[in-house]
Amino acid sequence: MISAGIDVGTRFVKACIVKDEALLGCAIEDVSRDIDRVIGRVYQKALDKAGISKRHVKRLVSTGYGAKLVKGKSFSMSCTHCVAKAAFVLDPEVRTVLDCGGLFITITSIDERGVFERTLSNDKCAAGSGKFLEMSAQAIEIPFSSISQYAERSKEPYLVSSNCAVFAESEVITQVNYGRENTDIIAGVLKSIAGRAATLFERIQAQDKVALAGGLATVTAFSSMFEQMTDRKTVSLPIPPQNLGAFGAGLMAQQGKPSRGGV
Amino acid sequence: MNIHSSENFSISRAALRASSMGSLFSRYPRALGWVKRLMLPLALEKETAFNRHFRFFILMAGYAMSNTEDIRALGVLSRDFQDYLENVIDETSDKPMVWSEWNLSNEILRAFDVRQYVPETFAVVAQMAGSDAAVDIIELAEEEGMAPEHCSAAKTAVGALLANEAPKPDVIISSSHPCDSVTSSYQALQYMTKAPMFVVDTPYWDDDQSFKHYENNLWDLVAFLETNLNQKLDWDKLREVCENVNITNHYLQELSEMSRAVPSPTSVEPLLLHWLGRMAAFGSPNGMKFAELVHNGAKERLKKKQSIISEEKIRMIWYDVPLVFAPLFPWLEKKFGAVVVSDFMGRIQTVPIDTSSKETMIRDLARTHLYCTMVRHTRGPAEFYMEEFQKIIEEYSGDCFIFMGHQGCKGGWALRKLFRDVCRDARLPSLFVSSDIFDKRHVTEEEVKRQFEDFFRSNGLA
Amino acid sequence: MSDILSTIQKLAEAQKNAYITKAADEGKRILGYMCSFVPEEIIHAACMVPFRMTAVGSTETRLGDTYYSAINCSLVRHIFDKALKNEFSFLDGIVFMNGCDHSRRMYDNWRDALKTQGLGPEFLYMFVAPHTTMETSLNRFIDELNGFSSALEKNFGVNITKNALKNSISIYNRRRKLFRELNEMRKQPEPPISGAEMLAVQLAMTSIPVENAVDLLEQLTEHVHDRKMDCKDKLRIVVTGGAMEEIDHVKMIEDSGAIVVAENLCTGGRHSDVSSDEDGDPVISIAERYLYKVSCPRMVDEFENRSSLLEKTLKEYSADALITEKLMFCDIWGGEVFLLKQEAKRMGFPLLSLEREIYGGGAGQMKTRVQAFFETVRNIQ
Amino acid sequence: MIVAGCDVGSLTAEAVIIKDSKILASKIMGVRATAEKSAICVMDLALAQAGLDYSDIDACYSTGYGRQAIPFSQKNISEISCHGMGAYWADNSIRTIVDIGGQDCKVISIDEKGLVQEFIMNDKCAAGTGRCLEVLAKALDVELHQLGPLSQKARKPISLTNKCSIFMELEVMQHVYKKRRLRDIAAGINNAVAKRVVSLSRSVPLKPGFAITGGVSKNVGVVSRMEKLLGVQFTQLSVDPQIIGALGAAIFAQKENGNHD
Ligand SMILES: Nc1ncnc2c1ncn2[C@@H]1O[C@H](COP(=O)(O)OP(=O)(O)O)[C@@H](O)[C@H]1O
Ligand SMILES: Nc1ncnc2c1ncn2[C@@H]1O[C@H](COP(=O)(O)OP(=O)(O)O)[C@@H](O)[C@H]1O
Ligand code: SF4
Ligand code: SF4
Ligand code: SF4
Repeated sequence: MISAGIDVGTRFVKACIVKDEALLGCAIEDVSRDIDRVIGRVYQKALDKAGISKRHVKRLVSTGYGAKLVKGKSFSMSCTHCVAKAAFVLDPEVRTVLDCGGLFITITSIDERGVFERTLSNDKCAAGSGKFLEMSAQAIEIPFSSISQYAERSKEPYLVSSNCAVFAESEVITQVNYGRENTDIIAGVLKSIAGRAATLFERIQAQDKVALAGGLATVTAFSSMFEQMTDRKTVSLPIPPQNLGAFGAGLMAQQGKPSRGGV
Repeated sequence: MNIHSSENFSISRAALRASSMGSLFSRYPRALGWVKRLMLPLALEKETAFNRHFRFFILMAGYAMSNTEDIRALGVLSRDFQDYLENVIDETSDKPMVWSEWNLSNEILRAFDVRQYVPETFAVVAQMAGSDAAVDIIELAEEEGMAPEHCSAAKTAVGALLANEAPKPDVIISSSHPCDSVTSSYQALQYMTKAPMFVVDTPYWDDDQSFKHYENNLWDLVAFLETNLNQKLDWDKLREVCENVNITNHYLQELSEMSRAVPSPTSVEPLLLHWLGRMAAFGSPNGMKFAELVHNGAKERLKKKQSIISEEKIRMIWYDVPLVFAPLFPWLEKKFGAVVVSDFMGRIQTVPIDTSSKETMIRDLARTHLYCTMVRHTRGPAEFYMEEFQKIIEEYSGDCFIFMGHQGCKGGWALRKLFRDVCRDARLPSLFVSSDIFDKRHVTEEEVKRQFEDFFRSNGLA
Repeated sequence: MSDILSTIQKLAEAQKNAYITKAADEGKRILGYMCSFVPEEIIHAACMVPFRMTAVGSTETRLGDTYYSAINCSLVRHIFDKALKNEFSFLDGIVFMNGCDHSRRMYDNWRDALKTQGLGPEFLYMFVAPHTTMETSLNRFIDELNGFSSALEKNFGVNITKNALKNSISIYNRRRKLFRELNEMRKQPEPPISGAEMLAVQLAMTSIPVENAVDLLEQLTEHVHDRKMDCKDKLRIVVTGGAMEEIDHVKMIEDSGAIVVAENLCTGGRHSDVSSDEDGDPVISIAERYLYKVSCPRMVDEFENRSSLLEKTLKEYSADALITEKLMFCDIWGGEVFLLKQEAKRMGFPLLSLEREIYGGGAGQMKTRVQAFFETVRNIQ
Repeated sequence: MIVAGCDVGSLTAEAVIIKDSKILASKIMGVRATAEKSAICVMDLALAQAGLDYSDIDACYSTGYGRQAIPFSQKNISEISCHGMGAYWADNSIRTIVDIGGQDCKVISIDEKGLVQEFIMNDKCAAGTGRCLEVLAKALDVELHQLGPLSQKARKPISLTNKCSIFMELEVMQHVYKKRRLRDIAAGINNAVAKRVVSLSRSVPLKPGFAITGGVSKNVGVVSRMEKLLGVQFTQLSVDPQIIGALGAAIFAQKENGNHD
């Protein structure tokens, strides 16, 4: 059976087309004012990549912050569930999934049957978010895709201490003006975010294996910093971490309420 | 609402109007039921002048207080509340005005011939005049230089003074419980009003020595009041008040217990209301009547094995019930069949007051004060929370725990690992939301709703 | 920098120092504490060394945050983070205190960590001080002091005699007197020591045995006796507030064109030069010192005293302005700053209130604010 | 006598050259990698415009975030004093200056000589700054300079309740998704920022003679809302509000180094 999952996040919309337990195609795009159209477009792109036409999609599940925005006969599910499901299907030994997205970091633990155990989110704090990384990278003019390269060159990461992302950004700029290397700064930003993720990780007393999901996990320097901090290895999954939510939603759709047509 | 208006007590007056309009309706509970059904969606969505008047009742009745008995009870309670407000705004009275902190039970004041004002209560009053009014008042205090980290109730207390909503005090009584916000804000209130102030020193522990210390403090308090008010404490009156308090507490304690039944015949709302109304109706005949009515209503339902809401699906245990999100509760009820069966705010856990002598009264008043909401848990070691929490979990068959933390209660936030561990050991799903009881700027209603929806779904509760 | 000053500076910036190690080697027990209401004399009389725990050297709160939340004071989070990393493992016990809601919760969290992670030491004691200064409170406080003594006696098998207490009072009074003398010198037009150096001194002296402290302070007094700071065009500033251990922060203030001549901080100044009465019952005189002479904003009925003390300090030290320092989320200092702002208006002295997180950033903004404030003070003059 | 002022901010750097109380040249540009580079670049441009050389400048003072790192300046002065002096020089009836820049906002009260008497500067939170407006404008997908004009047309401005600008962004998105009109959202954003600044300003004495400086003064939405909330009218300054800081630095250089005027 063919199903689809759409994850409308705080920063990106992601869509996956799933057949049984396999990913056929996925797509991603920034959210914008015209959210309905973005959702439609991402969905279509994913369909195109999968080479599937819309009417073959039997079920559609939406998830993420803006799950409700997916119109049509879709069914919405919580993002933690979807991400956990996806990670478990891809690697049944996963017990902990850390989802680091645009504004929230969520950690979920699952048992050996893949059943959800519990979940925690970070305190409302923008300085521990993917958004903060984006803002800082922009401020010191590092393209998002090169963050890892820069960060890995840093010898002495600068300690970012402000709790307010916007202020932290100005702290960053001040540091640049003081002649601090941008490699140290971006590494510092990553470290501060990874630190918050690691706190959650300690709080839930995470079990092995650990999988990372969400947009931040695409930044390799972030995952290695996180691994170093917690002294654990994370598993690498065969699909891009940012798509896990949408993929999980697609998997859920395999079992969930039927819905034809979709967007 | 223009808080900078030169007219004194404009918000209090609006709240008074709201409340009287409500009591009028409470005489026709069935009509209110209809009005509620028709008006609730509207009242919750928008801040119109009309809604402002209805707000109190519609919102309160919009919680899980839906049946006629409860609404009648609400009417009784609000009569004392109106008296309280009228007293507060009565600028012609020559009775001395005493300010007393919201957790310092005020039985003793009833045995003096005084008017009373509870500064923090203004947070509730302002809510009744519209949630924007509360935020405006808080901002006023912050603009004056009050620390943003303070409890929003404390900030409203200062804001009320700045906005000419507070009567001029002759004396202030306060205590060092339940938290730093209180100890800190009363120093500010005292500074601004220059009224003589007495502060009861709250003990940390729960042992005899600590109770004795508090008891000594209460004797000091009596002496302070007698000197500064130039009056004698009327011990017969105090006895009468204490007897009423005993009866009230008896009913409410039983009510707390009743929600152990599945389905729960009551929610914590009447308890919370009583707590909020205690400055007006604690130990008064109407307060007692309120307790009796809500108690009897619940008892009826208990006999019939009826739920307070139409269909109970999720039983929630709360840490703090935030007033700003009053509309959340009808939503939770309708959408998920969720009812709050217990929380730390409303729950009554106390001892009866032995009225046989002055000494026993003061001794037991000391105890009841320390068993009061907030103080009971916040002043001492974590066990004060955890042991009661464990008991609640065992007895109330809750499905989940909601820690809707309040910004002011830093002491509570500092314990969240311990809360979480208790939940984990009991296999009780827990949700931690950062919010504020009176200040809606911290988190929006939509965000809270989203978190709830996610939480219920993730944990298979919905 | 001279030897003695750099020794002191190093002590202030170290987690743990040779003096403490030596004391421990000699069989002395080390008791950690966090708040200036904890009676050092009693600990000393039990033949132990009181050690003020600080966040020195901490760079993150990752572990601390597993217990605390983002709206808790950063000092407490840092200290507890260090504790969870076993950086206080050299302590034989901790005395907590109901100073504020954040720090008193460490008693609960530490006990939990002891239970669940075996975080030592095992002797965790809650010392409770009243919030008011009535007679009832004094009696309560005396009881508390006695209770604390017996707890130490019982737990560590020591005996605290009246004589030992008297001795302890007298040696602590010597330390306090030395501080008084230093402070006296700071009243001169050209103080012998800068505020940043002084903060280091205060921090260092609470992290070593009092005997060594007296020794070092004597050397220091000797050394700075004829020293004169360059005070040309510099404003004289008093700093008041909660805990502060960032020496660099004071340096930043002084580098913006000022010299800090007096401070009233939890980590120094407020109490370091206040003696106890040496006559009469030692427990009572300890009680009276801590309850009546060491006021901080957690005391609810003492603002007038604090304010007049401040007024006196401003006058005696010929200060040009006051800077208040508080940490984010600190309720009691939040309230105090509010009151001080009103007092500044009433008495007409310039005041700048700064807020920071411990070892937090934002230095650029802070610097602008301080510099602009100094420019303003000069304009008014 | 020829003096100069140089202001290196977090986003832009400005240089002003004055001769005998007349502006010879002024330049604005985006900041470079370091404060030092920005300062040299912008000063080079200004000198070129005036047809002068570094050696022609008798005194140069610096201000702004990068003020300590500027090699050719003799003294650095805080932005607050410079904004006060700059605005006063441009119009000597000014007594209160509201400066809303990228990272911070300040309300400055000056005396009849242009010297700062009291000021307040936001700390705890960045909501209420230009950066916050930028973030929100981006979320709304509206050009920054349109935010003002757009909001003027609003009929039912939304209200933003969140305290934190990042979460305000989420709130804005929600309104967008709910299909609220852009102009109403834009107005909501401007109102929120204006309100934040106004509540900040209450703790300094607001003496009549108001000016608004900093980049946000170009946003009519914020400006008109503030006028309404404060019940005052901002005086239009004769010079570009963005160079006020550098101008102030130059005036200080002149005052402290020459006997002229
Ligand atoms: N190409 C990219 N451009 C910008 N940000 C990216 C990119 N790839 C990953 N990210 C990071 O991913 C985050 C968003 O993660 P995502 O999981 O999509 O969040 P959400 O589900 O909340 O939309 C961004 O905040 C950013 O840190
Ligand atoms: N044309 C414009 N229209 C509206 N707002 C503007 C415009 N140009 C700049 N701004 C606002 O001004 C801010 C920058 O102000 P500026 O005073 O230059 O900052 P800084 O002093 O920190 O360098 C921007 O964040 C933006 O919000
Ligand atoms: S305990 Fe919490 S709610 Fe009660 S006064 Fe303190 S901060 Fe406010
Ligand atoms: S503020 Fe007071 S209670 Fe807190 S640490 Fe300082 S002296 Fe102790
Ligand atoms: S700074 Fe304030 S909140 Fe932090 S420990 Fe000290 S008194 Fe407590």
